[in-house]
Amino acid sequence: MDTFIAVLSRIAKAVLTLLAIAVLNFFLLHAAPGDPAVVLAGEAGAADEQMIAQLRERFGLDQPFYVQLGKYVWGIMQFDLGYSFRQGMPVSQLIMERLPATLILTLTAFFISLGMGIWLGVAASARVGRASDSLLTTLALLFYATPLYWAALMAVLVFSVWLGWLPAFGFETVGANYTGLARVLDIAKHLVLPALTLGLFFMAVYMRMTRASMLEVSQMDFVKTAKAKGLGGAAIRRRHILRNAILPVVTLAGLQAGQLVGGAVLTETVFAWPGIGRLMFESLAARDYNTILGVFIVSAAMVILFNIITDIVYRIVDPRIGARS
Amino acid sequence: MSTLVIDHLSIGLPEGADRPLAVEDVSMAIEMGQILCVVGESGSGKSMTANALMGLLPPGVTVEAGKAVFNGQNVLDLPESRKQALRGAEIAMIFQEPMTALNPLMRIGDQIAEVFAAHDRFTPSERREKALHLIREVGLPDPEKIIRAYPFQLSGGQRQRAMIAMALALEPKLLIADEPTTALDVTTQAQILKLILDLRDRRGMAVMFITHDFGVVAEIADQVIVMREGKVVERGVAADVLGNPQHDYTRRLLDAIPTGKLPAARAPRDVPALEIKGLRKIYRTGGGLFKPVREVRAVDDVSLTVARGEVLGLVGESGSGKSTLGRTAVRLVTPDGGQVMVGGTDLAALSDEELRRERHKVQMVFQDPYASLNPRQRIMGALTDGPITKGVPKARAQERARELLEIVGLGAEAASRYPHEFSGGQRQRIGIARALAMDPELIIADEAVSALDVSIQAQVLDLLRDLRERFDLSILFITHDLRVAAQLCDRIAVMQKGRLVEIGTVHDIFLAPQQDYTRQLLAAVPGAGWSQESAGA
Amino acid sequence: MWKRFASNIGAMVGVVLLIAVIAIAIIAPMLYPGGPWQMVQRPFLVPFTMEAYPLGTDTLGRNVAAQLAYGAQVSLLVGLVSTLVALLIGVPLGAVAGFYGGLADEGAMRFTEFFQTIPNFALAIVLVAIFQPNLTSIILAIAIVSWPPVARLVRAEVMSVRKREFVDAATLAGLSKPRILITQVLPNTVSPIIVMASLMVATAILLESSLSFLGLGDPNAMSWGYMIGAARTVIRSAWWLSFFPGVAIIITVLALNLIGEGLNDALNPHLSRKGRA
Amino acid sequence: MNFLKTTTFLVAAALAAPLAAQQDGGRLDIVVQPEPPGLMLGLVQNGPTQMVAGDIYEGLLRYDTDLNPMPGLAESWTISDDGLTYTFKLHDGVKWHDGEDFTADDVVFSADVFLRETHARLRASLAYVDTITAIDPLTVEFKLKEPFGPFISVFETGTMPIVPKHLYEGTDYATNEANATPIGTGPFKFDKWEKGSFIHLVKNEDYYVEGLPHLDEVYYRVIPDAASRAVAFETGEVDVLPGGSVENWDVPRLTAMDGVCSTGKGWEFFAPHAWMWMNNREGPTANQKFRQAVMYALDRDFMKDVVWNGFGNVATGPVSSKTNFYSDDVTIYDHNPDKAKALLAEMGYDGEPVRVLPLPYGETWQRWAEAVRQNLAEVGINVEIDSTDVAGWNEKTANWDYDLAFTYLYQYGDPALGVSRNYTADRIKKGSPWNNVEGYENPELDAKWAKAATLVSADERTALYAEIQKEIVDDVPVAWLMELEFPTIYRCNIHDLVTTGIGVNDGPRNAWIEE
Repeated sequence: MDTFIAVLSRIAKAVLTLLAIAVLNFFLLHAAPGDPAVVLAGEAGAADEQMIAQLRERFGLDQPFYVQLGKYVWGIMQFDLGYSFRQGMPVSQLIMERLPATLILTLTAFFISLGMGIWLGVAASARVGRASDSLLTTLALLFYATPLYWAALMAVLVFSVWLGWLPAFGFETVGANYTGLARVLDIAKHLVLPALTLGLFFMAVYMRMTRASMLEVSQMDFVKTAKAKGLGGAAIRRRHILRNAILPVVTLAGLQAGQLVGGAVLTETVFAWPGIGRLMFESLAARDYNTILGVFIVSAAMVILFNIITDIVYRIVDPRIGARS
Repeated sequence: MSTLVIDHLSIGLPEGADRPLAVEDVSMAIEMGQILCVVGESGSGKSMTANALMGLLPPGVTVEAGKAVFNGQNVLDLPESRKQALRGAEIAMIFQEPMTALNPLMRIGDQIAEVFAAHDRFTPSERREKALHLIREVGLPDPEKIIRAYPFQLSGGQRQRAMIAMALALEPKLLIADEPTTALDVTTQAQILKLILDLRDRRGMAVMFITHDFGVVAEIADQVIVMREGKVVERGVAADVLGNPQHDYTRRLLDAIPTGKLPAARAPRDVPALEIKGLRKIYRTGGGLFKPVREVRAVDDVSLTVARGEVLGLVGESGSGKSTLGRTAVRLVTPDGGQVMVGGTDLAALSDEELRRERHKVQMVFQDPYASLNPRQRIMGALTDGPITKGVPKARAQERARELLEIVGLGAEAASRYPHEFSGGQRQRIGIARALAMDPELIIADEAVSALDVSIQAQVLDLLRDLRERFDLSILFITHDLRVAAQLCDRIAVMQKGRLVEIGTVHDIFLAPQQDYTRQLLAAVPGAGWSQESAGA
Repeated sequence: MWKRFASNIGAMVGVVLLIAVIAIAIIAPMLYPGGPWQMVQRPFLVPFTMEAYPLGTDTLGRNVAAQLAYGAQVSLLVGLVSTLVALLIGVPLGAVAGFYGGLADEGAMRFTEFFQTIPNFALAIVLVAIFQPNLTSIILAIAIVSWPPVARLVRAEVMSVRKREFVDAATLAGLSKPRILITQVLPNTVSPIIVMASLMVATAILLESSLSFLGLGDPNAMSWGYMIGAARTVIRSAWWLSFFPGVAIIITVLALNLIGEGLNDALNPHLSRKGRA
Repeated sequence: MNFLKTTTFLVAAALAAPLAAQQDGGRLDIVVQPEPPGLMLGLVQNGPTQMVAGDIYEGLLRYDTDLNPMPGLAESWTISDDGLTYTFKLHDGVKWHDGEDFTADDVVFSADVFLRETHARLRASLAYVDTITAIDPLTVEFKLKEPFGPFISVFETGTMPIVPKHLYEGTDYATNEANATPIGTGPFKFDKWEKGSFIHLVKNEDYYVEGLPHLDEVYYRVIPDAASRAVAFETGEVDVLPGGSVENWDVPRLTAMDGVCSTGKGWEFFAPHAWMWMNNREGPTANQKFRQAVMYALDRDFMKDVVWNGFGNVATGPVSSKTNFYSDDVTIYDHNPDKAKALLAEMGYDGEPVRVLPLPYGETWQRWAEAVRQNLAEVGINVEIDSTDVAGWNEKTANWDYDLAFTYLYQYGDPALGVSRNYTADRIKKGSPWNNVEGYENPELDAKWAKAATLVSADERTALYAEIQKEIVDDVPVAWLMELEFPTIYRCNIHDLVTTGIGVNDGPRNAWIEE
């Protein structure tokens, strides 16, 4: 019940936050130099006043700013993200076409980085002070310091160009028309490099956090209690330390998972991954306001969604939360 | 027959520690069915000895010499797997902090059952049965519910009982209890001590009981070992050591214990320094969009007076509202109702700005010597910030600060140093000097000696007694420890659940308590019988 | 504290590396008076073939070594200034929220949460694109997306320090609230802020390079990210053009992280990662 | 070359010769960059749309690499001697991809109704048109108000795409649902558009030219990163890199691979011509001497050799040497920093900073701007590069907010279509980056441009254009940089890919793959 109520109030807050984001970004984007009508006209290879006026009218740009804003916000409240004149389709449809690719990429990267990060963090903490621990922590620092796009370029160079093991880019083999399992495998093959390069940085983050958290928890009194019971080192780590140590890691990860959705621009660009990050970036150059705003709202909604999921998970895992407040 | 014999044990500390050996050449023996109390102040090496037996020494700390024979084998150089098999099954241990000693994410029942699992005993359903049985044995209510509860749902005393249940699970021959009651309220402490005594009688196991409190020793010990800086200074049968201490240190420790010897009552003057009338403070929690508000009446219609030159003791267990009352009296907490009259001004009614000008009238000495001084500020700053704000010229304030540091026994040169250069007792002295620097009409001392070792505690109490004479101080002395209150105070007020239960002179409270709760408190004081004996002697 | 820091090998390696980078940034104009844009040799000169241009030349025949040296200036500048700006936003906000609590806290935290809900990198991209890419807009954009964690950290620290008894003592001394906040509370939050700031500089350098990589760098300021962005299309034929600046970024970011971690260990010994008791 | 005479052009017999060797079938993967915003060619005419939709839609005519018209939807055509009446005989049996018959009504609807509303560039040419009528279902007649020299060049697919009347008449063109699934008459049908990934076209089995197309399907691949595009070609993912889809530095490496061919042909109709607009209205660039100094300061041979890797030619003036009416009888600006400095001293340049606005089309252009900055800095001009994206570039140039701005424009086969728009005073209009953005005003030349457009005789036009070029080059309204060349890179087993003046845009029509 408490959880349910907490989620409800979170959702209520979320709606307000989303509206605020819509309004803020609306202001931001409209402050930007560059008029979508001029851009579109420009791209047509020729433009005259008649054409630009037509376009402005069609985009609603001829109306006063507050009318545009009002209409937009009114639309948002009815789950209408507007129409992309550049792409010639409703923004929600546009985003829905692209969102699955982004979700596949980011969720894969997320789970890989979280799983590997925790696993390596636990391994490092179990060998604290030894050479293997130093090696792992140094590697993590290195991943942490490596620009993601640079790692991506290098990975393509090695694994696609030199070794030819993996496709360099794209979502699936174009025109192969695979179905069923074959298609899944095909997508998985394309997913390896982008998911790894995207996940590398976060893996380093989670590993370092897990390690630190494990070491901190291992000093707590209840660990001593567990030892005094006669439990073995592995059982203590698994049953007592790990469970307590990964809570903060999972929380942070949950907060970041949402951010990943909107933050995969670089990866999507380098690997030609047809997701919403790239859609946003490309729409930006075209001043396709509705699409950019739509991506912002959807990815902010993702952030909120993941926060709520994290919260629920946390409430399930940690019995103290629900009762405390 | 000795269950455990420790023979010339020495434990080395890592390089850079304040001394090379944590424990030096310690020998002791515990007989079956006996309770051996290891007594000492912090840093005496008493816990290290216990940890060494359990193989729980922190990294860097090693056994340098000696052996500990248990069951005919030296447990100190057993391979890790054998030690592991011993832990929990043959030797069990309970710890000081019941709040942190249980895994917060595991149900109590699972944590108990885990002991069986660790030693591969019984089937899961049997383990549950056994756990239920143990929970019943340590006197926890509603075992079926407790077994499914998480630690946070239990009180401190209940958690300690759960810990004991865990320790007893495999009927160990030796129970090591490391300050198991220190973090508990007196009444709870008394119950736990009784439980341990009962279990010892019923099961006939040996108990190594580590404590700093001679009151507790008096309550349960058969044998006593007194340790100081890693060495055993005195040993013997409990009654002998308590009644006829041989070693100087033991004697000093025993002397330092507030014995409950009642000082001569002073006639209170009827000029009030502080008058509290109908004070109320209610804490509200929850109250979100959909949540009901929960109210806790921390201070519930309390009225009392502290006369000029009087020390009034305010005694109660945790959660009784005594600290809230103190903080309300200085208006660190704004009351929901009532008056706090100091020198004719109602502090409770002042606006923030007016209050700031009146602040100097009431000052406070805090509990935690480590948190009550700003680590990034020199002592001089701490002592002069207030007076200067109050309008005292800077030079005058600094002169006074140096003077006060001399008075509290630190020396004027302490002014230019930082807090971390001082020990806990010294910091409490600084805290007292800081309060005095404001020339207050009233000082509120909130558990001002509770965090200190007994011998230090005695010194600080002496200082307070001394200052009180010298400056004719009015003090509201808040403490959970009746014995401490008895030493310093003229009158004592007892609080329970936000209400004032009883107020009276020290003699009246100790010798003729009117209320049940007061009587309970008095009865629960460890070593009460013994100390009254000695008081009579 | 300094002793503890100095005994940390990693941290000392970080300090040495960072000093080297700073030194290079400072002496760049003396080493290469012609600036980073001067076309000095034939394009695509392979590294280690001409002594005068040990790291080769780029697509226009510009000296890669000179570009790296000047790039250090820009990358460090962006990292430092944007961190400073982020601190200027985050510290007061977090401090006020944590110290005063109540409505101020509620408001400040809603505001912070709001900024944390917008995907960071996307927001940075939009901001830079909107204000047009130049050093000012890049620094501002980085600061705007990186202050919320500062505010949260400062708030948490202030809330914990606020509960300590010496703050009560200061209140009883009659000090005003703002004065208590500034002279008593904030000085005790400095250590974690310093640690975080050193890591933020590293993150800011990475962020700047990512923006540059997407073509949102300042074309008048030679930065490492700008070099990689410019070179990525020729990565196959001229690996050194993206390799050297990439290594430069890794080294600098690594150094800052090592220092940050060393500071953390030194300033917050109870969280020491060595696992001492 | 003189197509103003009555001409009938039939399918050349010569085309039949290699037919024997041609193989049917196969799939072609072509890079398209950036992803087109839409495929309805009547609504959107930017480069990528022209390339993809050029296979779906068709114009009445096609043009060979010498810019001679060839049959498209029109089987033959006649032009009256006075140059006022153009009559087109349409192919028989042409069907729209949805099965409807294609008729002269579609042509009239497209040119007279649809494109007049939606196609700004064509609208300028249609201003010369009096009436467009369907004489019978297979005959269309255009009547002009006055002769318009380049009129025969406006029937190319991208300039005058023929759109289906039965789908668009009476609808709101911009939001018509058919836009998402374009229906044309071309050799390939639209199948699927996976946004952000690829566009799939399949062979039009009912195509009206016997034996065409040879290919079964064409994939236009969207790969946003230039380096990835190169990798895609290397790893065999794609078969064709149209001009400009990889950076020039990559071209030598890619063409050196086994079995890879390249051609500079296929851009003749567009003849992309690059220059920097110099703001003639204000600042140092308003001074003719300053503009001349800029020309002398620029080392354009270096730019060609290094920035463009040797592709293209240094431009001598406003008209590309690849189009007709080019004249080389003009002042030549060589790289002469001393002369530039002298000119600057003469005008009394005070070091006022000058902003350069690069074209945000990738690294080549960025490097080019950097090279220009360095050249100008060497003669003492203070230069700062303004950074911006495509939208900002459009905005700034359209609103004249720049000092020097890179651009390149297509010439569309005739100075009257693609050149004069950038120099005549009547084309000074805010809001568009495709006109006289520099603000050059020269009434005398304006009159000559106008006259040259309406002359019927080609010789007379040539002479007049030569005169214009000579004069305008001395005025330096803009800093002409280069005639760009975008090599198309493809695998050598692909044949007949580039056979027309618009290259890959209608290349798949004739292309075939040798197994």
